[in-house]
Amino acid sequence: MGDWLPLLVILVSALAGLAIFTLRQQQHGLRIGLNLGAAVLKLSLVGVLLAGVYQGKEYSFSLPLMEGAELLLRPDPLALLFLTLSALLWLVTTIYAIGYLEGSPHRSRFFGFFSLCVSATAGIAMAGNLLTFLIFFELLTLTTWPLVIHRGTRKALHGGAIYLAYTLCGGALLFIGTVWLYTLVGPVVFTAGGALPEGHGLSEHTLRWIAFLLLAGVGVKAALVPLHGWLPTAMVAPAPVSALLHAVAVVKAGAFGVVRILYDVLGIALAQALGVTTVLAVLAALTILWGSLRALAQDDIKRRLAFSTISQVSYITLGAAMVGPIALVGGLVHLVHQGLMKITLFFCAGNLAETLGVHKVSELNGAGKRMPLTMLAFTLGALGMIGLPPLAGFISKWYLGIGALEAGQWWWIGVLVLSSALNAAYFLPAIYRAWFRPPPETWPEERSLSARHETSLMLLLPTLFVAGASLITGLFAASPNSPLAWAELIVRREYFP
Amino acid sequence: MNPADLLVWLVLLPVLLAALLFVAPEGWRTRLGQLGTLLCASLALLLAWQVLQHGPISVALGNWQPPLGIRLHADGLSALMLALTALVALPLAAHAPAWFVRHEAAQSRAGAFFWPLWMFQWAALNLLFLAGDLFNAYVGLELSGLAAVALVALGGQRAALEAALRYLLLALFGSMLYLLGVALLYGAGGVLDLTLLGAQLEADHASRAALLLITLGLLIKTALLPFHFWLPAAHANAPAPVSAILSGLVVKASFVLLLRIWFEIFHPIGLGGAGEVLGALGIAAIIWGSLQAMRQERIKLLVAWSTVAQLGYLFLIFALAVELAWAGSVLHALSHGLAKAALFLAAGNIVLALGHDQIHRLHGAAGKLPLTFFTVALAGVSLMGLPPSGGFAAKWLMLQAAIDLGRWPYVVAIIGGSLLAAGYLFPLLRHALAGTHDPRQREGERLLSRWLEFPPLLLATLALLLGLMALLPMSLLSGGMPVSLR
Amino acid sequence: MNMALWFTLVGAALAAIALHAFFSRRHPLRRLIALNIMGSGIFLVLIGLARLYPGTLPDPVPHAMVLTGIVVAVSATAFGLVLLRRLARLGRGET
Amino acid sequence: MILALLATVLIGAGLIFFIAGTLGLLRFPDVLCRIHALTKADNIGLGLVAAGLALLGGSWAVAFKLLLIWLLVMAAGTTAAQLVAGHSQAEDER
Amino acid sequence: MSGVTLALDLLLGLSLVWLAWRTLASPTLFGAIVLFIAFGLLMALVWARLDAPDIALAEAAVGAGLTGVLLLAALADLQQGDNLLPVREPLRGWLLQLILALCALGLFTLLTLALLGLPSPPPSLAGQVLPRLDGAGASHPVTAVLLDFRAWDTLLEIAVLLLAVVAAWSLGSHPHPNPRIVGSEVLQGLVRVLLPFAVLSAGYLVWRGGFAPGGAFQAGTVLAAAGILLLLSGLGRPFNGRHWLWRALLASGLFIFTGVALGTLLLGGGALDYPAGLGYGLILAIELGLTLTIGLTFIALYAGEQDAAEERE
Repeated sequence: MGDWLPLLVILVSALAGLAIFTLRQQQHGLRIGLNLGAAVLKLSLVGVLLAGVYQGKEYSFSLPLMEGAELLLRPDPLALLFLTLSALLWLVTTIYAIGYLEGSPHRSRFFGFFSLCVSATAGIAMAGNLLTFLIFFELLTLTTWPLVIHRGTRKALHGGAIYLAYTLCGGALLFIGTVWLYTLVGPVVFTAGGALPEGHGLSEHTLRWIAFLLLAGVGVKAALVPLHGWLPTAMVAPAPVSALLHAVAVVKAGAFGVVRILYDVLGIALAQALGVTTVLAVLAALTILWGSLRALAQDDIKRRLAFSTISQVSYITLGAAMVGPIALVGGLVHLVHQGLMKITLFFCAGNLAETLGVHKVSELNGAGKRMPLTMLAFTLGALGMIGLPPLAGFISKWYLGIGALEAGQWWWIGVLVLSSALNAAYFLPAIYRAWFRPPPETWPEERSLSARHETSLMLLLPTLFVAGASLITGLFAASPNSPLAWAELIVRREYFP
Repeated sequence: MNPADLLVWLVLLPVLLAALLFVAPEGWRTRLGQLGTLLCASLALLLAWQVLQHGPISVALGNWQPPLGIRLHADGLSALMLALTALVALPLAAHAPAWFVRHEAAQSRAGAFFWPLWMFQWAALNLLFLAGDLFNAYVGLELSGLAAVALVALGGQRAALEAALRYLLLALFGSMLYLLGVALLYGAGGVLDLTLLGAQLEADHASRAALLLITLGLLIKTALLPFHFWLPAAHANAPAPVSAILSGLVVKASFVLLLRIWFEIFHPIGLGGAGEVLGALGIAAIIWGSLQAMRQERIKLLVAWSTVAQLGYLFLIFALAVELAWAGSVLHALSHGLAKAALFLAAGNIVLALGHDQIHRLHGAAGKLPLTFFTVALAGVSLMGLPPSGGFAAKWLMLQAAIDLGRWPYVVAIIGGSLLAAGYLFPLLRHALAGTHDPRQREGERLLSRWLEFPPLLLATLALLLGLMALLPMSLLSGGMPVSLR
Repeated sequence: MNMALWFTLVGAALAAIALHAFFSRRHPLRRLIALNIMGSGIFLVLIGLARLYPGTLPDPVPHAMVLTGIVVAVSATAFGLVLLRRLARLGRGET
Repeated sequence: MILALLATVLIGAGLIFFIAGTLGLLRFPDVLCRIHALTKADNIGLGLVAAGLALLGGSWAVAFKLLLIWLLVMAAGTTAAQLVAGHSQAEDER
Repeated sequence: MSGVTLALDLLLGLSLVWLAWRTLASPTLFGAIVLFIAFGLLMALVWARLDAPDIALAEAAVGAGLTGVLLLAALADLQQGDNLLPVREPLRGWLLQLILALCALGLFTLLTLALLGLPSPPPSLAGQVLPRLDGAGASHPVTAVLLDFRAWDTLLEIAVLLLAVVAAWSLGSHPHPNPRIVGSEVLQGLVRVLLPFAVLSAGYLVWRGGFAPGGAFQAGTVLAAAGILLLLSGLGRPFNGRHWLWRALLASGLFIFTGVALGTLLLGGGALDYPAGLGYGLILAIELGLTLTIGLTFIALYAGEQDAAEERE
């Protein structure tokens, strides 16, 4: 069973997705059963995988596709970091989405693609070579597009078209880079320290081109400036989708890809020698500041969160590009932390929109009195983002800062501090309005979703769960089971032994 | 059965079936046709299996060896194309009768005549894939061309007949050029057998003129830009099952013949820049076909123009004349055959169910026909060359070849073509997914029967699976690689 | 120049004239006739080649090819004419 | 030798009839006149040519075949002429 | 080559080209068809000059005769009323005209250069055919090639022929041509006289094809001519395509041919490898089948499918 396990992890959600497609709208119970069953099953399979990898077991599934090109699934510790995050958040998001989409049309289609999308993410995480990574990377584009345009409105279609244009072009660049590398050196199997064989004899010029193609390809999904244009318009998607895109699947896949390409394809030493890391770090820093600045100007909550995502995801890229073990730990752990915090914020935004019809920061006045639990979660997430100790965001930023010093690149600390200040500048007003301003006479579009609670439990519980998780990961970062510990394990075992 | 006999059966059985289907009362034809399809398809797959196991198979008809006699030859390429035809034919046999019953605009007896005509077409395709003799291939081309025109005319409306007439005139003209080329080759070499001709031909005036004429003739039939103008009308106005046959299979037959003639006869004597011209035309076709497809307002015209674009990919091999590109080209022919057949059948279903084929009126159609639009999406994935489809594998190989040769314009064209394909396929899906829920639409109501919806889905799935099982066709193909490419 | 070569050249001229007519003439019936003349030109080339060298027996293979070609051509022409008639009747509003 | 000479004369005479018939076909004013010229000339012309060829053929079998050809062509020509004439009359009456 | 024959050949070739030009440039469709028929007859003469009597026979019968009849019948149908045929746009602009002219000229030059550059003596398969005639089922080389050495081509050609009928019928029936001459008593008289001759000469041509020019195609065309005359005179009636027997007869040649091919295959000898001694008989059987089929096919292509209902009208 061992070698089939990675495939099984992917198939669980993929088959569930296909099965859900065939369901009729009214087959509500069956759809929920399939959704949750697959999510729980997947999470437990990932648990088995996690334990195995922790003990140093090797899992590897391969299927030859063409001569010298195979589909290879080989989960390493880094893969597990991403995989566990996605499996866990999928379960939570599924529950949330069931509550969120109650009574809306085309639910079978929605949940079908939702499951497929998570399969693609799992594939990206476990990809053992560049081709496999490319395959699942493109599949992710395909399966998320229907989710982005799910509402079918003119705005949604427009957002979807932009999303496609960006990601398909990114995929095309990645495709060329991948084929190029395969043509020159044969199969590119992810290897810590670089996949290029000794004495590959490639000129720096060629390597720079390839690095550019690969990184630009993943950079689109990572929303690296100037490739970030799709993300704010993709906001038209339903809240669970935004949550998934921002916290789990798409942008994370991009950031994860950056790490893979730097550390497992080029090898960090070569990447540094080519100057790739410097360029990347500068771009990441620019993105961090640019995203924050733009977020300041947004009144729409989801758009503000979207620009915040652009900014926050680049912490991961920055951590990876600083070239140093501690910075890398900071970047990797932010993959998880940002996921938890951002999903909290999106769930809150969804709750506000569904329950009160609140879409804008300016409408938040007194929301804390009407929906205290939701706003508590929002506050936790926002403060975490700002980097207030002992929340999760603080841990990431702390490691990044120390890492910058260790790498002798102290100037990044300036970026981090500035970014934190900007974070505070766009989050604190929202929190202030929610708690300290009086509520309006009527909410824009209030709906009674629950008689006893502030909103439907299906919406509330997942929100509280992820908020709690982001608190706990910060509080107990030092515990051996924390994401931080796992990130350190990755860095120690693989990249900076 | 002797494996060599299979080759003969593969041509004669569909011929015999065509005659039987013509004689049989109209009420019997569907059952007989389906039975015949099953038989022919099994023979084709059996032959592919034999070739995979034992390598190429040759048979001299009447035991008269070439140069006097006629040879049929099944190598990896033939086996793959035969198998493709069989794999398209099987779902089609389920879909076509259901389609003709439902479609009122088609001629009343179109369903009855579809079977004998399609069997003739199948015989011609098999013959062309197996032909080892230039003149025999001419007869095959005429058989295929006439059957194709008659199939288009089954559409019945004026537009279909006009397209059929134009198709007929151009197909005949193409055959004439081909025959003229063959005449010159016979004058130069005194033989008609492909292999023998390849072994003895010299680069003189006659052989160059012959190459030019044969290539032009076959290009017209394959509809490479700038000879594509007949294709969109013919493919778009034909009945949907016929469009699937024409776009998926028929244009490939003349392409395969061109491939053989080019690489087995002429490549050894050197072609100069001629291959470059074909490659450049291929690029032009990709761009122009895609741009036209984007402008179309009718779904079947869009799909037909997509064929023009996708055929362009096939011709890149002539400029990137290496083994990898050859494999990529053939793989592309296979995956396009499956995907395009699926797409045309699905398009036909959409027209049947909605009563129109206007793209901008498709709003919300995906909700009514989820399975059909899922098929469109799956087939689209293969046409766009997105993983893990057959189209992806094909583009992978072609890209490898282009990069290996340092031919960057081709790299850009191959990838750009994918993006352009996305540019015309996604809007189709977007329109279908757009729009809010229509309360009048009863949930779960079936607008189309299973016989209509599942065959295209099967084809699209096969196109997708081809990407995961690309090694199988590749290993078949390695047995039939032209010597000049090895 | 011998007689057979002369006729092959005549065949070439026929093919060229017919090519011109095929693309410059407008009525489908004329274009069909042009194709038939082109076919005759090609057959002439084939048979001329078979007889090119005086004193030898004519090569029967091109003869057989031309016979086949004639039948194929007439089949295609006949079908084309039926198609044309069908179109004309559609144009007249008959069924 | 005499036979050959006779044959040549016969064929030559036949050809003159053909030429005359053709001229008539081209120059006469209306359909009936043209038919008149054509059939008369052709029947006799072909007869003379056939006779000449029969002399050259040198066997009764060939001569018989040529006779048959002549008779058949005459029958066909006559019928065709009658049809064309009938057709033209019908056209005129319309 | 003596001066007279040289002059004759030159004249023949030039008039052929001239006639083709006139045909294609003729101002009226009727004129074009008539000239095309004349062109076909002249072609037949050229074939005879080129020692190709088989082709001369076929050209006169099929190329000129049958095609001409088909063209005339179609024209009669087309000229009834305003029928909105898809007439192509005329070529506009001198540039297009020039390009087209250059293409035609280019084709001619290309062919001329190629033909003049051919090896002499040209390679030929004649040397392959003649020694094998003893083993073949026919002693006339062309028939041997058509029905033995390259019988596969011929089989498929018959398939094309049947396909043409199927294709034509798939378009539905079209009206009986030339109703105006139906019933001419003179014509009926002629047909009554000619019919036995036609059948006789068809049989003769088939039999002769085994050792001399002639064969199924020529014979079939003679039969077809007889059939078309029957239809024209009103003595015969177009056949009823709805009746399976007619369709079976139309397909009979193909059935026999594929039957022989598959039979020889099943007997283990390889397709179309006639067992020793049976070659002549099998070829004769095929030829008879082909004659019937070809005759019927041409009639069917001329008359179109008539269904019983229309016939009664």
